[in-house]
Amino acid sequence: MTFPYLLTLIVFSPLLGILVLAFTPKTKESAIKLIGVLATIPALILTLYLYIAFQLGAKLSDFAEKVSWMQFANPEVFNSVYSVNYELRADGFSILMLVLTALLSTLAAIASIHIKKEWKGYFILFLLLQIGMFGVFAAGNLILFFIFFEITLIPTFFLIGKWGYAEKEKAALSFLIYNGIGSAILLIVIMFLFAKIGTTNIEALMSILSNKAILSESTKMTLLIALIIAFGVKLPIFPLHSWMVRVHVEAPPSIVMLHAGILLKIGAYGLIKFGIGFFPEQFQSLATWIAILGVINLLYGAFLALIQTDFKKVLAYSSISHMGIVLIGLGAINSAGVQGAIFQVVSHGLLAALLFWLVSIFYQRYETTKLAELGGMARAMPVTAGFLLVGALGSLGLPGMSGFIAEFMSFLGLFKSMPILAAVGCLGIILTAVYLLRAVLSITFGEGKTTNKVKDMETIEKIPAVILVCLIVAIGVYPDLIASGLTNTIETIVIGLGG
Amino acid sequence: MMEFAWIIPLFPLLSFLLLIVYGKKWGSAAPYIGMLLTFASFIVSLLVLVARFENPTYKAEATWLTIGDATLTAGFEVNQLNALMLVIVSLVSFLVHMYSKGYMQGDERISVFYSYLGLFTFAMLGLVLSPNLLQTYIFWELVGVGSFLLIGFYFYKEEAKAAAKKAFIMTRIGDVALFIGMILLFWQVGSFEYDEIFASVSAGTISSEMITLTAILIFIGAVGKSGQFPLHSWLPDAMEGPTPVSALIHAATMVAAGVYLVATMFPVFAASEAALMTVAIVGAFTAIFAASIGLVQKDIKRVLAYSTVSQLGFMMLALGSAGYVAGVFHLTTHAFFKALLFLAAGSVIHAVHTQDIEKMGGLWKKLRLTGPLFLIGTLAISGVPLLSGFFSKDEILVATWVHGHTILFLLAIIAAFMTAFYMFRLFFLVFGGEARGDTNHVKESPNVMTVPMWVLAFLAIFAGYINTPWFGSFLGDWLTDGNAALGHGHIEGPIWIMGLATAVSLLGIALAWLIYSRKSLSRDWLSSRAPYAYQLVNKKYYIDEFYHFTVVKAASILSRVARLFEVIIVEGLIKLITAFITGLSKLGSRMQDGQVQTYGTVAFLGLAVLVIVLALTGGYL
Amino acid sequence: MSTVPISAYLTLALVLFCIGLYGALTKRNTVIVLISIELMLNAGNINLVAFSKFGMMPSIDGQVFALFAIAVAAAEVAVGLAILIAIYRNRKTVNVDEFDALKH
Amino acid sequence: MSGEFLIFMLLALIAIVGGVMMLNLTKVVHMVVALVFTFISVAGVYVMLSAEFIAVVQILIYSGAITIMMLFGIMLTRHNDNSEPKAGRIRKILIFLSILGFGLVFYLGIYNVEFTQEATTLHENNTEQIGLAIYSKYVIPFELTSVILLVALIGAIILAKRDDLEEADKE
Repeated sequence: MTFPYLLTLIVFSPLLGILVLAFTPKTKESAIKLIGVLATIPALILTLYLYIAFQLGAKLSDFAEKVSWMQFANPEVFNSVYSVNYELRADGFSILMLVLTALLSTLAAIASIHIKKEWKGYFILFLLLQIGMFGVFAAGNLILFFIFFEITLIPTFFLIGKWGYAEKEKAALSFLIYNGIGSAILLIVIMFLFAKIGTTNIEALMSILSNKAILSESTKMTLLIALIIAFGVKLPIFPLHSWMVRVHVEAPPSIVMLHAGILLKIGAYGLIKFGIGFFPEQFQSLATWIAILGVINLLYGAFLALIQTDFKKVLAYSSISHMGIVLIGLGAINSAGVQGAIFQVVSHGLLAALLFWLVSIFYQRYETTKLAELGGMARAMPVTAGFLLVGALGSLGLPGMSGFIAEFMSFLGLFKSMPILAAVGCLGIILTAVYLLRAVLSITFGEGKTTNKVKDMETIEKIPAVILVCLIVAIGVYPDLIASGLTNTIETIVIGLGG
Repeated sequence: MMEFAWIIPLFPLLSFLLLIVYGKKWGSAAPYIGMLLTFASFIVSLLVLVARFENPTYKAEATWLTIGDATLTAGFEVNQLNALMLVIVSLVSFLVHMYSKGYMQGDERISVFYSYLGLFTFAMLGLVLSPNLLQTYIFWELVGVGSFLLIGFYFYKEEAKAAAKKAFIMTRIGDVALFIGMILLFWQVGSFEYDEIFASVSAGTISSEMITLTAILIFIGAVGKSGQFPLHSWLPDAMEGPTPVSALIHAATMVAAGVYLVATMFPVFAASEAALMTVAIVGAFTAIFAASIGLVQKDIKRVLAYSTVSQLGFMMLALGSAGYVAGVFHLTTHAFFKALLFLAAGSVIHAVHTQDIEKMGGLWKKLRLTGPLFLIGTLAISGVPLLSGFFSKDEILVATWVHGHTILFLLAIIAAFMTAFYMFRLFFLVFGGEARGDTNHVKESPNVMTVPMWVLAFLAIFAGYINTPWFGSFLGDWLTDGNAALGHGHIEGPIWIMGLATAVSLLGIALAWLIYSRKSLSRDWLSSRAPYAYQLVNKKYYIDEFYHFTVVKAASILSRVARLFEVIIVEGLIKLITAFITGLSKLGSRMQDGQVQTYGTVAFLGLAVLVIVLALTGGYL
Repeated sequence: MSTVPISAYLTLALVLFCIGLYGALTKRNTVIVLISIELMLNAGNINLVAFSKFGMMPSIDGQVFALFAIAVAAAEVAVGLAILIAIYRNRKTVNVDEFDALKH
Repeated sequence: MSGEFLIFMLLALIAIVGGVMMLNLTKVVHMVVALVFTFISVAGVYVMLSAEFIAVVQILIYSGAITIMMLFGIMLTRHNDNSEPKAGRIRKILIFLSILGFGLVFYLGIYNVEFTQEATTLHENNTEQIGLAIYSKYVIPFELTSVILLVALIGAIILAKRDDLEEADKE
């Protein structure tokens, strides 16, 4: 059914592409782009294989890998050894994220056809970023997690700083500063756990932390808050979000597809996996605050999206708003909520990728994303406008698309635990519709403001959009498609939460 | 046959998908595909309805989503109400498809139009078939999208854009209430299935406050969809869409979905007197409120739109007065005569290329077919005896009276009077008198447009006879068969109500005739006597302006506050962090001045600090 | 038995070391900086010699080390002054704060 | 208060005063001369520590050779520039405070140092003892020191030598 080192193969499969690219001349634009896209295909095939094998009932333990990596003495206790292993493992949630990563990477690689310069460096960094993302979701211990986490930071920094728009350097810098602080906090937590407990293996930590009274309550609480901050920067949680707006606005759209689609989700992944996984009881006592933060995120993002004049900014704030739903789901601390949060992670990944791909397409033609300068796109580019409308409708939670399922389950969860807060949060559903329609309609409907004749989407440009829309609709119409794989993961989490 | 009911919505879905993908290629063939497929679903609906007469309710479902212990299902159900609705929806939809072939002739985006119609029909049929609240909600929203797309069909018109946006957002406000109500109910019952909800309502496991709350929340959803006060103002604006759309969505089907929802959830409402009362009051108020606005509108479609709002109010009033049968009955008859009116209006607009009734007139002679058809519709809606509207409106009035809402009954009577008046005002202004505009090249519409109108006209006249006090209340008995919670098939009321209803509608017609046809009363006789009242009504009670100055302003102020917060606090935070880090870096780079002594100083300072700290903390002293 | 305790010698060495350090870090003239460094070395030598008399294992080794230190210090002064003169030839100054070649 | 202690105090006083004067005088030559006192009194301290040979070497090398070399260095360079250094008062205070703290810590560290053992035979044939140690135990370091001195000698010559070729190029 499965074969050894499948996860390693997945994680490091982009290396092949990097190697080939290294020996490709700089100037051969189309060859480089082709290699760049092809290099993401093996990972996609392998992750799909993994997903299918998992759905057909392969045991999760079959995927796990462990190789001894480094050992060093524990200075405090004689004859005891700290060891860090190279270990990869997967569960339902991470398999889902791996598939999502592979898929969005391929689509983003296709979307990179709009990149205008230095394709070689771009794709090498791109593939490096992909390795980092795979690694994060497959890592079996915190040290590896952290290493891969950092690997995602640095290529992203360069990708934003070099291939972005006007204020790219500033955006890249604030990306690095915020995320650097976040990962520094994460490192402190990891090292603390390592020093106190002696292992960083995720499963081991989960059982140790839940069984033994190994750390005091207040220590655990502090660690959890540190984790929330560390991943909250990534997610981002209000008020740590301003870097993310800049990145959304300044980074090249293909990178934003990955950024909004996967990188932000690392925050959610970490929060669910480590925040809830390690400290379920403390998380429970913070649940109200998490939910309140979620509602604030939701409303704050929505209100700000309402008055933005740049479509990319609207999307950026809408991402913040949508991440609020993840928090709402987590704050609900019941299976509906957690499932909603995970669905939102996946769904927003797909939707954000779709929307930014469309931004890339019309920016390519109109060279602006200002709402005031756009209008009547439905006449010149009906297909693009149609996809844009589909993206917006999906994003505002139209039933039949993935966004609704996520929103529905998150709120279903929250209404059980905190009905009043949930009712306030529902205001966000209305606001989401308002700001998205305002933005999208002013781009697509109305008088044509741009006079230059433009061509509608090319066939190659349609491929990512069609795939994304199909997935969004598939999840929306039949959510059990991915929900069934998550049952065990969610059960584990919810049992940890004691409910 | 009923087990194949799931296939009904799939025909229009197929039409939508085919046309959205291949529409451009097929071009003028698109209308035929749409017509064919909706006709197929009409035939199946008819078969299902016939099958439902003999067989009990059929229900099928499959697992859709697992959440923890709860399993949500998707499926379909055929009961009396939705079998009836299936036929109404698919019939009107088919007729509108047919009519549009003529109306939209020559539009280059006709295939898009048909694909949207397909999407809408799919969603509406799906809504009708849903066996649970969640599925209803899903299709409920999809119906909204279909309506949104069709209102915004002329996307290049700013008004259409604004109207589409407004329609979507205002109905969404209602939808969110429905969403909340639905979830609250789920946590009470543990299921979205109607059967289980009704079972636990009747078993009394839910507290009565909760029932009232959820019922009212669900009702707010219906208010949004059905254009009831105070969420009504999108519906008149929605007339920016093509006229066939107005007939299909904003008269016959979608806006009736609110009424349908309340009807479906009727056992829940029936369990709470307060909820019923709310429904009745909102319905009655909307009925008279919208009718009064309809009195002064100058746009043919807007008059009809306000009349729709008003009629929907009647239906709500019926439901709120426990007149389940009356509400559904009026829903049925209204679907036919209002669709007829809209299609006829469309035919007029098609002929004269304007919607302003001041520029029409004297069309009776020009439009030999449309005129009588419009008259039939007008007579039906005005409640002239022996037409369908007469019977259903009578049922509503009886239900209201019997339920004891005397004030609401009076309001309804006044609204009925107004209805008759403004409808005939419309009729006389459009068809009667002399031509006020250029009517030289006015031509009657083609057959493809008139045939659907004839079908509707036939139904508008005779649909009433399925439930009359004289020939037996067949519809009512069938609808309430086997479900006591829905009330009786027919409510006996005093006979004078029928007489009164007839009298007020005839009075209204007579008044309209006097003012607009005989001109024995000056047109501005009333408006000149009460200019402020006239202004108030003409401006639609300033509802839009009120929303603009409250809700919209509040949202924009909140947004601005949020932006201020963003700029000052959040950006301030990042500025602080960057300032801190750049400050440190500046300090560091100032140290690097190339002078040995500076380096020495820094190194020694470090050493000194280290030594001192070590001495203080390490316990070496 | 000596009546002067070792701590007195060490304290003297410390004071001289501090004076030398202060001079080395603040004086402007390179010659003085160099000579301040010599003073610090001297302070070190005092310690070496003191520990050769008093200590865990008193022996002559401390004095031998002091000798080596003096030899190295002498070499250092020679090279240091040569460098100083070479720099002076190029820069026409002996002020430490005008030497910032390390920056470039 | 024994005589030995008195002498130590005297020598220490001279050494410290010399150092402080080095810091406070303005003329470079005066500074160097002030330090000569310090070096000589340090030699006295060596004598007290039973290191007569070191004391002699100290006087020869420090008070003699190094001081003379410094004076030559001063003579060869311009040294009349007495303007206050640009680096501000703050830095001086900072340095002073940190040295004070540093000194204090070390003073507290050495305040109570007391060794029970004391070498008693160091002053007997001190030079001979040193010679024996150098030529037996420390012969390799001793040779290395001579190499260092040689390297320093050659290096100093090369560095200080006027580069004729370069000069020629300049002119």
